[in-house]
Amino acid sequence: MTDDIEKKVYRGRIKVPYKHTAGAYVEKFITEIGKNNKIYGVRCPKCGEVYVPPKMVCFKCFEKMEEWVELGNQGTITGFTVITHSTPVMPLDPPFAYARIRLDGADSDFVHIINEGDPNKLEVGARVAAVFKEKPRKRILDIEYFKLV
Amino acid sequence: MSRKKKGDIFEIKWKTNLPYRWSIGKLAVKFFEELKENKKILGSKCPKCKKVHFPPRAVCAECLVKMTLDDMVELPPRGTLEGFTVVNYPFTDPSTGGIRPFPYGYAIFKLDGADTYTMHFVNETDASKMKIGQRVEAVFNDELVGDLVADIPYFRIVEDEKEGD
Amino acid sequence: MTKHQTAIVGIGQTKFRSKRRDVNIPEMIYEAVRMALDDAQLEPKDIDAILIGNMDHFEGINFSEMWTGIDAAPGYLKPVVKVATGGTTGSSLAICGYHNVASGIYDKVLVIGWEKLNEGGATTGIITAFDPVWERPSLAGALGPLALMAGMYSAKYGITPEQAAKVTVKNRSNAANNPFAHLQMPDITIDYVMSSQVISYPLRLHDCCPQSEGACALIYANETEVKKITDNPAWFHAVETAHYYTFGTDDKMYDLPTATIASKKAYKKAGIKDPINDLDVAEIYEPTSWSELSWTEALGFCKPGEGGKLLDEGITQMSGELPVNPSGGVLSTNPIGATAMVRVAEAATQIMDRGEKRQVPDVERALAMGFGGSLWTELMILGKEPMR
Amino acid sequence: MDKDKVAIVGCAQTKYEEDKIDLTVSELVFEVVHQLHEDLGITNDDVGCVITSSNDFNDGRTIANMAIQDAVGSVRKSESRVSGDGAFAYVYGAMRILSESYDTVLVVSHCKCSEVNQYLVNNSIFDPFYQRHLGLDQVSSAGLMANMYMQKYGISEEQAAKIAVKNRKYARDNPYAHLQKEISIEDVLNSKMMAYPLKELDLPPFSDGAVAMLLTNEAKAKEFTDTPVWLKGYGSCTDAYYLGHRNMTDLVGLELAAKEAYKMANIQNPLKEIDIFEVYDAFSFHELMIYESLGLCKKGEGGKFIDDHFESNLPINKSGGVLSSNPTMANGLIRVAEVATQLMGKAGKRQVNNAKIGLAHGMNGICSQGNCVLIFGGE
Repeated sequence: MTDDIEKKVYRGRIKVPYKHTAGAYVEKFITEIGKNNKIYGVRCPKCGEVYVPPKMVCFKCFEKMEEWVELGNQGTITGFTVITHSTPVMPLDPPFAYARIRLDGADSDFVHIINEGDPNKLEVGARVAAVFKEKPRKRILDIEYFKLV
Repeated sequence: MSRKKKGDIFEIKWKTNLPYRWSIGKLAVKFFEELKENKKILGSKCPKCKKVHFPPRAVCAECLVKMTLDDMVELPPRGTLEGFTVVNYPFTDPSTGGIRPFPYGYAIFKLDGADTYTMHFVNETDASKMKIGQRVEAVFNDELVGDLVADIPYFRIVEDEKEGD
Repeated sequence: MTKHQTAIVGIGQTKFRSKRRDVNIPEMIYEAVRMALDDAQLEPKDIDAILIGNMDHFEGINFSEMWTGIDAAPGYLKPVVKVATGGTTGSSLAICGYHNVASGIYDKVLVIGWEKLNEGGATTGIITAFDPVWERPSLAGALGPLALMAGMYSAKYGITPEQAAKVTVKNRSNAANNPFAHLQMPDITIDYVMSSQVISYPLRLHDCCPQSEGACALIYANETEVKKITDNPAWFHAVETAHYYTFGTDDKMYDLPTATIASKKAYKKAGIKDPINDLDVAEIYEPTSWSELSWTEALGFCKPGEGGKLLDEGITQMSGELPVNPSGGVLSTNPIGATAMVRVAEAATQIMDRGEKRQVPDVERALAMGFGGSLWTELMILGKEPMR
Repeated sequence: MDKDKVAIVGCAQTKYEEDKIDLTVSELVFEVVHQLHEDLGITNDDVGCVITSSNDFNDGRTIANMAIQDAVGSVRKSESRVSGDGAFAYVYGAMRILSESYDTVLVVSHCKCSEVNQYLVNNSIFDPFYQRHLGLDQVSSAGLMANMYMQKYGISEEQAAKIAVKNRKYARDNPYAHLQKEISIEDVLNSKMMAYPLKELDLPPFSDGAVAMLLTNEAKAKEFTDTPVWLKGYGSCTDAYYLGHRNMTDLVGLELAAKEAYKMANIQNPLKEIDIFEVYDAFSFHELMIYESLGLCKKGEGGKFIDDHFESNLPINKSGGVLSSNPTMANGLIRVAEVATQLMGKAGKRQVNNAKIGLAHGMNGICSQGNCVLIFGGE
């Protein structure tokens, strides 16, 4: 049967090695994580909110943000889900959790992975701490995951 | 903003690797069957305006009429060179992620009996040897598998008509 | 007459370069957006809707407008829509902006075209635009087909490589007066072009456009809003698009039929009888030197085959009757998603008499052209006064 | 916006299926364009210009609309492509009529989910700096949103399951729908968990399909139909991009878009004044959140709303919704086509009697980031 399908289709790929210029904000954020195991946010001069991860423009006020704020490596869960489906781009095997984490000192939620696969063990308000990768590879996964504390 | 040297750009890398399974349609399925089994090249002829399309397809753009398997017509593996070039620059081929070998001859020609043109590889990488109006002929691979570029790796310039059968 | 008159009231462009090492995608776009807002002296909240586009596989970002519309433009809690159609992306966005305002749905619209081309590579991205079964395996991006077109065009009309090289000389010396242009060569010579390596016969390196990174932003307003913003806008007189077959090779690949089709309609709408006299400047989309010669014919500036003569007679030079590409054109600057919009931005700059060193004297009507896809053409005609 | 009017005079849809393997994208689009020409008795010359909607990642082709030029008849004609949900293409088509540039506009949207892994296509929506490497996709983001909404307002998985049950039941009366087998609340609750609390039946299938419609100005409308469907109201709004910056318990973007559309169509009480709704139910909980954002009930009372109306043939997603048919890029234009079909009285077994006013909802990006709300009227 399958070669009947194969005759009807053409299999191909889009394989492109993209190289995205990070810019000052992404560079500082990722470098601080990799080098000093520190997580930084940036504060908007107009609304005063500290955003993490940092970017140049506050999307609410459309103002440039220049003031860096060092945040804690711990935070509280404001929302989570536990993943039990898998795809080729997932960095680890399910089950694991994605969560919104309000890092100490931040005014917006940070999205990352929690290495917990049982929804009963997770709850909004629980405390989590960042676990940093041994050998950083210049990407968001240089925080390998967060773990419940 | 300071001009950063090449070396120290801080970049985030991402290699896309999107596998696609494109449907080719009934006419193309027939085209590749005929190519593989009988070394034949088929186009599709609009039942209304009689325009012969190559490659074969199911919709005639002039009449917005469907073309089916019954409208497929055989085209000789020969045509007339309308234009040519020699691709002589490096680029990443998005289908493989690697650099496509170059230089390679690339031409546009009209198969005898077709009303549309076609672009394909030609086996000439010296532009001075190619001239508009020359005759070209498909060169078939020994073993045919039903893939356009594998089965017809290139068209060749026919020196003079006698030589081409 | 419910249709609203529509005008460009704000323009922003980045300094185009082959590689912006200092900024990421949203940061680069923000530069053009901020400049356009400041140019029109408008606040982010004054914008009613945002249109933003690029070509997905060039940077590998799906639904890129959802990211860039929020982090690079004031799109938060506003409409953000992406229009993308190939090399014509910039002109398709510009035309969509026109309909957004002329329809009366929105009063003030921000339109942005951008590309950070060297994050993925132009040829790589362009190849993905073509049929995976029939075209992609042998296609070498845009330069392959453009080389075939140049060869057929020169054979049919006897246009010489020197005549083509003159286009690069004209445009890249013009670009020296354009602070935004990528390649600026004030003392470029024909010999410089002719001695560059043949990368795809008959195209030499300097017959071809560069790969640039950058963004272009325009702000549109209807007649009531224009009064509050500026007394020096650029009014839309006509917008026209002509597309063609799915396969570019379904028809002969020179003489650009869609430019003839679109220009006839656009000229009729804008009341232009003879383009050379009725237009004061033209920003056309020439991916190669040969293309400008061929397109000037297809646009009715002269008879088929006489593009070379038109240039030789100096008509399309800065001092000629119809200067073409005072900005330096695509041969000087090519951030594909923004390229066709830069044509509109530069045409509007000329209308507003703000071209400084590249300004053509007393411009009343300007033509801007987009080219791309399978030999598609988009045209916009701008005027100093609203269209009567 | 009363004097200047734009009408939908006809729509055509394909049957939505898991894998239309025999059809190229061009043939798929030609099927609806040809059907529309036949239904309206027109030829390509009657079409002023074409607005299409498609996605380069889904089709595996930059300038995805280049593949369908022949099929939509845009050779030597003006065509443009909204790279987003079909509802936004309807809006651009309507704008081209209202700007008096064209008398008739053909709007087409297509999507073949069968040709590429949809999780990879959706993962590519996330930015490469902070989100993409995490492996996020449309299901994991939906799970995060569903769980936050559930926990904040005490919504139950049963209440969400009722949405899937309702829409799948309705789909039985829609000949175009992809999934036409009724399911029970137990079926939903027992289906495979994908992203807590979302199970397989809480999530839509992946479908192939296309939809087309013809828009005309007021003068031309009568030439084509005696049941034109007029645009009464329109609103569009985009929420924050980064998932952490978004309110994931209330659809703020949709709420603002709906307010705008209601204002234009001067609707005060949507539940009473609107006869038919076609909303973009991207996952079961999502439709409950949509009820709240459209003002059909108070914040947090989406669960209560479905409990109260579950048995009462609620005129919401009579087509079966996205949970029954999901050719992703065409979903928004399908919503518009279904509302138009209802208002034209041509909805057959799924017809809501004497429906006068309808609402259609289109969505772009992840978890309802980009929203457009359209209000239509029968006369």
